[in-house]
Amino acid sequence: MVTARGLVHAYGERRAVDGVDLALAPGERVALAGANGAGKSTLLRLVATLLRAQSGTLEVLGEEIADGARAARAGIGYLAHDPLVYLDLTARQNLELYGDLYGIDDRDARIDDLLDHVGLLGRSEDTVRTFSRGMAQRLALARMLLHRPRLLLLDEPHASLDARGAALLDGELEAARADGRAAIIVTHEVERVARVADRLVVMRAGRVVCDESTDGRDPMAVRRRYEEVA
Amino acid sequence: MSGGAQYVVAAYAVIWFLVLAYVVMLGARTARVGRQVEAMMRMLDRRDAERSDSETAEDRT
Amino acid sequence: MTDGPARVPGQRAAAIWGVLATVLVVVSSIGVFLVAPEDADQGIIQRIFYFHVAIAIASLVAFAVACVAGILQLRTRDERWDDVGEASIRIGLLFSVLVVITGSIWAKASWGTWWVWTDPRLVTYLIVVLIYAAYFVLRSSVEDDRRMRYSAIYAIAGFASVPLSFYSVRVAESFVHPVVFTSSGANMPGSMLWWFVVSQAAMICLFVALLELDLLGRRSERALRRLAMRLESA
Amino acid sequence: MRRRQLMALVRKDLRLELRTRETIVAMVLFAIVMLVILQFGFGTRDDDLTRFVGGLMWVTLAFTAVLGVGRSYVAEREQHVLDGLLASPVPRTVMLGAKAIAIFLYMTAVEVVVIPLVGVFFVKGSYWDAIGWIAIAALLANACIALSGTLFSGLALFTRARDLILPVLFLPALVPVVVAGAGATHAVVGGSPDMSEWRGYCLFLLAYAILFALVSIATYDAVFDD
Repeated sequence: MVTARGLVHAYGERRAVDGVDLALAPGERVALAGANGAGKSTLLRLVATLLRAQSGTLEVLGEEIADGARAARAGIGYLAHDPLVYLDLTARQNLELYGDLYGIDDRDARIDDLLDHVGLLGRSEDTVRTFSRGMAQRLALARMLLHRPRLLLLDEPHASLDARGAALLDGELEAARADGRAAIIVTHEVERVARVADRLVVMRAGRVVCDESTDGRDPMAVRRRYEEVA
Repeated sequence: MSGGAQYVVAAYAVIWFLVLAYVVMLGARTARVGRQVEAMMRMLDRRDAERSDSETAEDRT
Repeated sequence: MTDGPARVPGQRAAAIWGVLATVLVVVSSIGVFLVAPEDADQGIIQRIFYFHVAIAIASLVAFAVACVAGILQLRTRDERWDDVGEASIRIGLLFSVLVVITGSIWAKASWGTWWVWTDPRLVTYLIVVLIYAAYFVLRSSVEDDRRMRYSAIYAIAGFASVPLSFYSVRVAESFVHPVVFTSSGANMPGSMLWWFVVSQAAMICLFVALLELDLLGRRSERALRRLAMRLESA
Repeated sequence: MRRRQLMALVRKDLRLELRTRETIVAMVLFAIVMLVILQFGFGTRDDDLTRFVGGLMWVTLAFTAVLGVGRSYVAEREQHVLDGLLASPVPRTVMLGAKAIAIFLYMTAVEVVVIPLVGVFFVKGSYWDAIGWIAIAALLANACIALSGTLFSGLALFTRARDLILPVLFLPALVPVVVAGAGATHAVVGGSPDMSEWRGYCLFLLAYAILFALVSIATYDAVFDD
C-alpha cells in the first residue's frame, strides 16, 4: 500500500527525513514512534502527499506520487492534530464539503451514518465553534472516514481524542486489519498504540532505526523496546 | 558644452557608474569566497598537522 | 567521488562574455559620442537615446530570461534555475532603474522638468521597477523550496504584468495626448540606426556577462558550502 | 467532478461569509471611508469632482481589493483547514479557481454599493445614464482582480509579514486595471460619452483577464505544491 525508497525531505539544510525506506502491506498497522523532531510527522505528511520529497521514490496505493498524487489522495484518510474543519460551518456542512471534494455518490446517507457513528447526529446543525475539543476531533474522525479510505494516516490521534473517540478509533483500526486497510499511527504513547498495531517503526534524526513486528507482544515490552532504540 | 551636453554626459556617467558598482559588488562576493577558501585550507593544514602529531605519538608507544 | 570541484564550471564563458561586453560598451560609447551624426531636431540630447533604449530592451530580455527560468524551475525543481531567475531579475532591475534615471535626465534636458507623467516609457519603467522590486521583498520573506517556487511563480506573473503596464499606459496616452516623442528605428538615418544596433548588442552582452559572473559566484559559494559541510562531518 | 468540487468550495466560502459577515461588510465600510478621505485629501471646496471621479473610484476599489484579497485565506489559515483541502483529491487549479470566484463575487458586492455612492458624492450631472457602462467595465476589472489577486494572495499566504507583502506584490499588478478602469469611467461620465474610448479600455481589461487566466492556469498548480 505504501512503498518508500530513500525518501528525503529537508527544510533548508536540515534533513527532517533522511533516506527512509518503508513498506506497508494491506491490513498492516504501523506504530511510528520517535522523539520530538525525529521526522515522524514529516514522514507522515510525505505519505499524505502534503509534502514533496526532494529525492527518493514514494508509491502510495499503487500510484507513483511524483505524477499520481491526486489519484492516491482519494484513498488516503488523514487525521491531523487539527480537526481540519471550518469552525464557522456546521458539522454537516463540513462533511458535505468534504463529501463533494472526494466525489462521494451517497453523500447524505453516508454523512448521517458517520455522524451517528461518532455520536454527533444530535449536534449536526451546530457550528463546530460550539464543539468541545473532543467533539471536534470526533467530527475529524468522521471526516477522515467519509470517503472510505484504504490507507489511514493518523498524527498523534490519542492526544486529542476523548475517551469515546479513542474507543471508536481503536474499533476502526481493529476492523482495518480484517478489511485489508493499512494504517500509520504516529505516536508518543507506544504502549497505548501497541495494542492495535502490528509493527513498530522507530525514527531517530530522520532515519528508521527500528522496524519490527509487535504481533502478540505485551504493550509494555514494546514500550521497553522503543526506549531501548530511541 | 552647449545644447544640453552636460545632460548627455550625466546620463552616460550614471549608467557606467551603476554598472561598475554592480560589478564591484559581484567582485566583493568572489573575494569573500576566496577568503573563505583560504580559511578552510588553513583549517585543513592544521588538522593534518595535528593528525601527523598524534600518529607519531602512537608510533612511540 | 574525488574532492569537491576544484574549478567551478563557467569561468571561461564568463570571461569571454565579460571581454566581449567591455569591448562593445567601449566601442558603442565612442561611436555614440564621436561618430554618430547629430540629430536634426533634438541636437546632442538625442545621444541619450542610444543607451537609454538599448538598456530598456536589455532589461526586458532579462525579465524574459527570468520568466523562462521560472517555468523551467517549476518543471524541474532545480535550484540552478532559481539562481538564473534571481540573477536575471536583479540585473533587469538595475537596468530598469537606469532607464528611469536616464529617461528622467532626458526629460529634464528636452522639457526642462525631471518628470513627465505623459511620457509612456518613463512611467511604465517606474511601474516595472516597482513590480520587480517586490520580487526581492517576496524572496526575503520565505525560505528554501517555497522561496524558489514562489520566486518562479512571481517571475512568470511579473513578466505578464510588464506588457500590460506598457499597454495600459499607452492606451491612456493615446486618448489623452498625442504621443509626444517617438524614436522608432524606421525613421532614423542609417548611421544612427547602425550605432543603435551596436549599443543594443553591447547592452545584451553586458546582461549576459553580468549574469554569467553572478552565476559563477553562486556556483562557487555553493561548492564552498558543500565543501565546508563535508569538512565538518569528516 | 471538478464542477462539483468547484461549486462545493465556492458554496463553502459564501456560507462562511454569510455566517460571519467579516469580509464584505469590512470591505464596504473601508471603501466608503476611503472615498471620504480622498475627498478631504483633495482639499477642495469645489463640489464637482467629475474630473476626478474615475481616479477616486478606482483607487478606492484597488485598495478595497487588496483588503478583500488579503482576507481570502483567513479561515483556512487561522483554523488550520488548508491541509484538509490539500490532502483531498482536488486539483489545485480548482481550489484557486473557487477562490477567484469568491473574490469576484465580493468585489461585485462592494461595487453595488460603491459605484452609486461615487455618483452621489462626486458627480453633478449625467452619471446615472452611464452607470451601466461603468458596471460592465467594473465586472471585467473584477475578473482581472480575482485572477491576479488569487495568485498573489496564495503567494503571500506563508510569507512573513504577509499583510505587507500582499499590497507590495498586488498593487503594481493592479496599476493597469486602475488605469483602464478610470479611463473607461472618464470616457462615459460627464456629458458626452466617448464609446470608442470606453470600448478600448474594456478590451484592454479583457486582455488583462485573459493573460492572467493563462498565467493562472500555468502557475496555480505550483502555489500549494510543497
